[in-house]
Amino acid sequence: KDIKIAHVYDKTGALEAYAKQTHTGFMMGLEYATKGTMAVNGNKLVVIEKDSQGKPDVGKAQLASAYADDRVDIAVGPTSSGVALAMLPVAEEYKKILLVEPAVADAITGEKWNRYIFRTGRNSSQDAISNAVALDKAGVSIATMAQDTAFGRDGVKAFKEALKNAKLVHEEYLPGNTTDFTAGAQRMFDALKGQSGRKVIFVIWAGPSPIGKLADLDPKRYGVEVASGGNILPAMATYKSFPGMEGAAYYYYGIPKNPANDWLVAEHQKRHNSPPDFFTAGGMSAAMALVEALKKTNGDTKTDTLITAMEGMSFDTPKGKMTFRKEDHQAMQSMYHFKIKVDPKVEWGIPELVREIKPEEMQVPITNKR
Amino acid sequence: MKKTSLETRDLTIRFGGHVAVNAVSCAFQAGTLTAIVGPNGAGKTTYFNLISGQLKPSAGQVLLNGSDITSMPASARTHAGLGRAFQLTSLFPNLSVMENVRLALQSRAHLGLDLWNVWNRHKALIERAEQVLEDVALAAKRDAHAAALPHGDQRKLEVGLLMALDPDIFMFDEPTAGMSVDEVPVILDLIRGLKKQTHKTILLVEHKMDVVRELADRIIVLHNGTLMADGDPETVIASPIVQQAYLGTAPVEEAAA
Amino acid sequence: MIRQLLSHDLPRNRLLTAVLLVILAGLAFAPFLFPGAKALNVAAKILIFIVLVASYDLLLGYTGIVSFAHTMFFGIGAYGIAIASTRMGPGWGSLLVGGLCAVALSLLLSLIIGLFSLRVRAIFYAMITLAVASAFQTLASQLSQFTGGEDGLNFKLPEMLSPAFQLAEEQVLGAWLDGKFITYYILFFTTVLLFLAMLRIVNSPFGRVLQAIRENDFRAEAIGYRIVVFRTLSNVLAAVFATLAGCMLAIWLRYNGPDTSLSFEIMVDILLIVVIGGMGTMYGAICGSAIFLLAQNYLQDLMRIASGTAQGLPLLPALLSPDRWLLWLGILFILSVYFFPTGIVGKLRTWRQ
Amino acid sequence: MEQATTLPAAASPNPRLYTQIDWAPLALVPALAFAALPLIGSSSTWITLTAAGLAMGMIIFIIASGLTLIFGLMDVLNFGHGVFIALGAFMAVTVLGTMPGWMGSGNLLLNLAAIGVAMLGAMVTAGAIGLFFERVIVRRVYGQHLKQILITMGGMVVGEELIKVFWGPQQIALNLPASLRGAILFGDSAIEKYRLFAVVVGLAVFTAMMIVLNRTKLGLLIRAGVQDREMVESLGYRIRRLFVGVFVAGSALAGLGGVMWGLYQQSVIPQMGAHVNVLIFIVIIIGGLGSTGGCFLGALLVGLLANYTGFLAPKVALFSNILLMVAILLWRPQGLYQVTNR
Amino acid sequence: MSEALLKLEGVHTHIGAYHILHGVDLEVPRGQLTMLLGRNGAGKTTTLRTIMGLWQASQGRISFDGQDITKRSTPDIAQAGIAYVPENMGIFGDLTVKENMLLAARSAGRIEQLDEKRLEWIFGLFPAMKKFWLHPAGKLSGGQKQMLAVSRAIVEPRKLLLIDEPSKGLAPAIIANMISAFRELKQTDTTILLVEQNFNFAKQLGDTVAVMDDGRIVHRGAMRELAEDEGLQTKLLGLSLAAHH
Ligand SMILES: Nc1ncnc2c1ncn2[C@@H]1O[C@H](COP(=O)(O)OP(=O)(O)OP(=O)(O)O)[C@@H](O)[C@H]1O
Ligand SMILES: Nc1ncnc2c1ncn2[C@@H]1O[C@H](COP(=O)(O)OP(=O)(O)OP(=O)(O)O)[C@@H](O)[C@H]1O
Ligand SMILES: [Mg+2]
Ligand SMILES: [Mg+2]
Repeated sequence: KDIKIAHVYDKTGALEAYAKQTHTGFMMGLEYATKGTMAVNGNKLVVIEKDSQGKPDVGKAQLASAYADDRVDIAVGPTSSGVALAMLPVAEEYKKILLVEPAVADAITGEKWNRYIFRTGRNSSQDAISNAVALDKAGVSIATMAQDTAFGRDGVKAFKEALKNAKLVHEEYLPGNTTDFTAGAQRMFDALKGQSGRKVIFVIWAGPSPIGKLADLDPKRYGVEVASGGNILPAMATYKSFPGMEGAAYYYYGIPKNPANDWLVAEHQKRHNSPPDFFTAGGMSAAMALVEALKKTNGDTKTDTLITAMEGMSFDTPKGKMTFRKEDHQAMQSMYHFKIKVDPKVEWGIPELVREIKPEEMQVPITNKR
Repeated sequence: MKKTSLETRDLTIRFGGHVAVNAVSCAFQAGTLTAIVGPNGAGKTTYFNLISGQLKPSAGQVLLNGSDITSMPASARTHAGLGRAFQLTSLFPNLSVMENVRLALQSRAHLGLDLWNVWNRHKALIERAEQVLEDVALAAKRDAHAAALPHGDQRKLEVGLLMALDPDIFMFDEPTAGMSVDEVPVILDLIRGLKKQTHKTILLVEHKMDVVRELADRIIVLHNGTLMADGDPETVIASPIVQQAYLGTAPVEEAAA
Repeated sequence: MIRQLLSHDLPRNRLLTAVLLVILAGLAFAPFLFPGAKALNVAAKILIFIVLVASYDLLLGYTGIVSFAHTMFFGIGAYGIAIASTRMGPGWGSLLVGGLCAVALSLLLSLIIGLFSLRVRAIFYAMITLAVASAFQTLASQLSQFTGGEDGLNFKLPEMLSPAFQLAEEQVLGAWLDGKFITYYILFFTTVLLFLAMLRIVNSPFGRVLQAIRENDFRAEAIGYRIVVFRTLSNVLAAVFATLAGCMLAIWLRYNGPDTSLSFEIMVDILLIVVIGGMGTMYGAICGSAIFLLAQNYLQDLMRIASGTAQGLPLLPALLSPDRWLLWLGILFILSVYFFPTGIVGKLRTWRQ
Repeated sequence: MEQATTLPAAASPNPRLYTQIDWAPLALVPALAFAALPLIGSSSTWITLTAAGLAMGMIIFIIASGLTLIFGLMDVLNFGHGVFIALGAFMAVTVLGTMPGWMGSGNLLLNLAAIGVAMLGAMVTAGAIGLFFERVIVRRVYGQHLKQILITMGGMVVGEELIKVFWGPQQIALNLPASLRGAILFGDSAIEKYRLFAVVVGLAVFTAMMIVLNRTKLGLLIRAGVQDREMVESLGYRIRRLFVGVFVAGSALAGLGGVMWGLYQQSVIPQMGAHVNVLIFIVIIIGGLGSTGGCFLGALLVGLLANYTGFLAPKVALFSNILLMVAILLWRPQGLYQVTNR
Repeated sequence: MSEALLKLEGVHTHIGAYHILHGVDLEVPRGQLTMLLGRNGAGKTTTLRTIMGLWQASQGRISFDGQDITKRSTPDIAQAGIAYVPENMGIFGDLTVKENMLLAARSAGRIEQLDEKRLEWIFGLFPAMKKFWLHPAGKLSGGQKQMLAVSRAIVEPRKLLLIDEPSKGLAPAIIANMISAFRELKQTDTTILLVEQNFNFAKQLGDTVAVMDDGRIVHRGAMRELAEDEGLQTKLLGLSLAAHH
């Protein structure tokens, strides 16, 4: 019997580029985890692609259609958090597993969670906390700059809670579509310039990174540094203006050392003539989690069996070992504290590993209700 | 003495520095056809626009049957009994000739805000519209789009809309301009018919002096926005001001007709 | 009887009548004819868009007002249901309260916008509504305590309308009589009712005045119609019907968010459908919605086949890739504005009388 | 008969009435700036914000100028304008990508030359596509606003998808050349170098447009052609060619705007055109639909206000454009400068 | 009779599905003023538009000054030396009177280049043009617009003027001016084809006359003949107005 998997993702629309990476990674992950057979326990894996167009209502309909019309056993996706949140109740209605990758909103494994939801992607808190760990030293004054959305506000909240030693002096929230950062930057400079010690602006921003524009406003005249998490490779081009900048990243192809990542980097370079990116690694992780689970059930796709198998399950990924936390089905994973190095030959600023932040070091709160 | 139905008091409008209508005070009586003549740009059309509400005066008042209507919008003045045909033909181009007239009748019947019935339930309107089309000799073209009519027929439809409104006060602005010689009588007959109904007031702007001479009970002359002369046709036409400023120093074609 | 129902505005063409009957039958028996979540979803979307587009036709096709704020009212309807159901919990009362509040808000807003800007030139009005609509969308995503922000709201409906509810244990004629089934038929009958009401409005004396205003507003005022009143009323009516369409959308999706009901893309879709269907015909809304939504939902599948066959040729596979479905929809749209300026309905009506 | 005795040009009864300069809108920009000063308090902050806002206004003017041109002269509302902006930006990526040497060097002249080449490339490409757009899409809908809106919207969808076909759907970085990065300091206030560059380009575009429109017969002819195209042809002018010319010029300006906007954003995405559409529409509404001077002032006001409110009340900044538009329209329902009664 | 400057042979014109002109044969002799008469809807305007290339003739041949212009574009035809005053006047309402005139003077790049003498002559004919020189033309009165339309056609010398009902809406004094203007123009070797409803006007000016009905020319001849023959007038034009006097 074939095992049907739906990949519902934002194939077209604003997040098209991210979504493509996820799908490439997902397919490569299945290939790697099944050693090229595309079968588990003799059951062939069939992947059905569904385009959610980046629209929550479409995602919802596509997922329902996947469960009802195509009779898939498991669904994976989507890219945008909004789409993911709309899809959660569908999984519950059809009593089938939805493996969320790479949507990041905390609520997916938090207040909007239901028992059919698993997530291999990192959540906003993991992002923020790892960055806090990277920056958290005594005598550091920090101003945060984030989008004025649930994503931005959640991120800052988690970041703030994770800070133990550093001092948070200002929170700046800007509209998501801000193009001119002069006013916001001016306010942060005003807040920071009187402080003594190290002064940092920490940026949490989805989409095109604004840190290049901050650099143009010359924060150095006040001795202010800029810090930000990792991003996709084209976005990290602007990081070249900040040699030595520190932060924490979810993934950069040069950092993790394990067989899965080595294979991914080599194969991706061979097939697509470019290194794998953020979302490629995420897609591969999801695939490896799935195959691992199916292996555990010997190809049994009954939902309850799968849930039992997956809760607390550990699995390999290009980022090393991850574990689905029993309580909220969030995959606990390492993050990477990096420092930017500039190499004129490379188009982007290279995040060099300072230290791997292990899952145990991050107190990621459990916010769902079981 | 005939009853005054329409009156303007010191009616004035300025466009920038240009005074197009300058303190015109004039009363019009029911049962009278008053012709308004004057050179091009004298302010005749503008005067009409002030009376029917397309323009708001800079100063002065318009009174209808003694009450001040200066601040009323054009649509309300129509319902109060002022009807107007335009110098530059203004129709509903992509509606049929029939529908053009029917809309005017429907307005008169105050049915515009009826959302519930189907339009053709009001049979009387349709019958009346057919009658109006007969009157303006357009019955044969009732289904054509107004835009496809030749110029002369459009002029007739313009008058047809006014007839459909059946107001107390008729304002014609060069109704026969551009109409072929054999069609003109249709319109003139209509106006003659109106004159027979003694409670109607008729205002007529016309450059064709033969027409004016035949129809008018009274002529007023506008020149540079000012009321220059007012009186019975013979006197006014003979006055030097009209002879010189309006008809030109060499009166031309009049004898022929 | 049928004449009366259709307000004496019949399709006036055999082929058009046939097309309409096919669509009607398809929609009426969709749960039996096309079982499956996707097909039923498409059918429901068609119903919602018929109401939405017809209400826009009232404004654009009949009154000649170009407005880009129509999705704003659509969104108000959807948010009304969504917010009420979230705050008050699932129940018929929430639907009623949400719907009524939404209609009231739409009435007020459309009245204000109408009075404020219907006095300005048409093209000005179009652009102002565009700006207002985008500001409203920003507002909706900013008021996240109420609207759920960018993420929107997921909510539950009364028990009877939820997918888990079963009317009968067994399948009937191949369809499960579940909550979705009931919801679908509620939408279907609402659509029929609202459509007939709008058809009546455009064929009433009032509707005729709207057309006169579209043709020549100056003259309409001169023969005694206060155009501000008529335009505002037309605006208000269109807004209310759009709001109801929004309620239908929220009930069907059990979700609402800014992109789902307020985005400019939906506005573009509405415009496309009105034009493809035929402006100022009402029936255009039916034909247009059916064709457009079918294309929107199945074009990608078609292109998947096409790009498979074009494999190996230069550039063509990239152009035919299913991800580029919007490209082809756009081209289809431009072509239809050119070659069917009067839309499907207009074309059919003049084709063979 | 009265005989004309004076020269025609002096014959008008009151020529000043129709040629007077309307100063009120011009005063609005300084008025806004000085009204903000006490609210902001610190004068160095105020200078930074004002300079940044004015420069931002210049960039907005550049991206909107083509739209005003096409609307003001031809009465065509081009919803596809954004696509030309995006196209210009993507061309800049491609062109600058071939000149890493010139871009990377710290030499200002080499950097400017590289940007100049990119601008030229973007303008030529956008102009050429504009030619095609006019021929295939816009030509048949002159004078029909609704159809223009619909068709150019279709054009926008298609254009955006085509950009994805050629350049891919993803965001591409577009870095500033070395010598335009960073800021120049005046005491405690900082002004980005790139913004100074934008001011220069913006003023150049504005001056060029004003000269062509007010000192030649071209503007007249096209405005006449919009009102009654048959009549202009009957006077012996090939109006069609002129229309094409204006459309191409407008598209080329959009291309130029795209380069400026892309470099400012430091990255390009296919949707960037659609993103700025509402902004530029607001600007040209404020300006008075088709008035070049109005558009210029409108852009400056939008730029300034966005920066001031962004500093004083960021939440309000989200709505600053629309509030400005409503305020202006309440004051002057036809926009700052009315382009006669069209 | 002098040779024809403009010649139409068997011209048919369709507008959409409607067949409007059914084979028009017309000759406009050089240096003369030809009147084109006919009742509403006879096809006079359509004839002029077809000559200008604004409608395409579906059959037949139009030649001007020895050249075939049947298939030429409107600007081409205009540049060959024809000026046109359309029925709806074709005023550019957004432009000032001055700008309207400037556009008509194709040889002039700037206003100073307008022929001053000619301009003064026009101001003499139509004083309103001088008075409203810098006003937007859209605000002129109906008659003033008509004057502007005619002024535009005569601001520069042309070989042929096509004028559609210039007298409508004009005050008698102005009509008189116009008559003398056309007479003067004839002296300068300008050929004129005039469509007119006002028979009195036509009578005073025309050298030759053509009468149209239902898309065909039904009568051609000297103006004097028609002016003297009331029976013919009634037959061709339905001149029943006379009956009311
Ligand atoms: N755009 C059009 N569509 C359809 N029919 C038209 C159109 N324009 C003119 N016609 C028809 O062509 C015929 C001739 O019209 P034309 O305007 O040439 O007449 P005319 O002799 O100039 O009349 P008038 O003296 O009223 O101006 C008329 O029957 C008219 O209905
Ligand atoms: N809206 C306006 N703005 C500026 N000037 C105007 C406006 N309307 C009319 N005028 C001017 O007012 C004067 C009177 O115009 P009006 O149309 O009333 O003349 P008229 O007597 O009807 O002339 P005609 O016989 O030529 O129709 C004209 O000189 C005209 O230029
Ligand atoms: Mg007049
Ligand atoms: Mg005619």
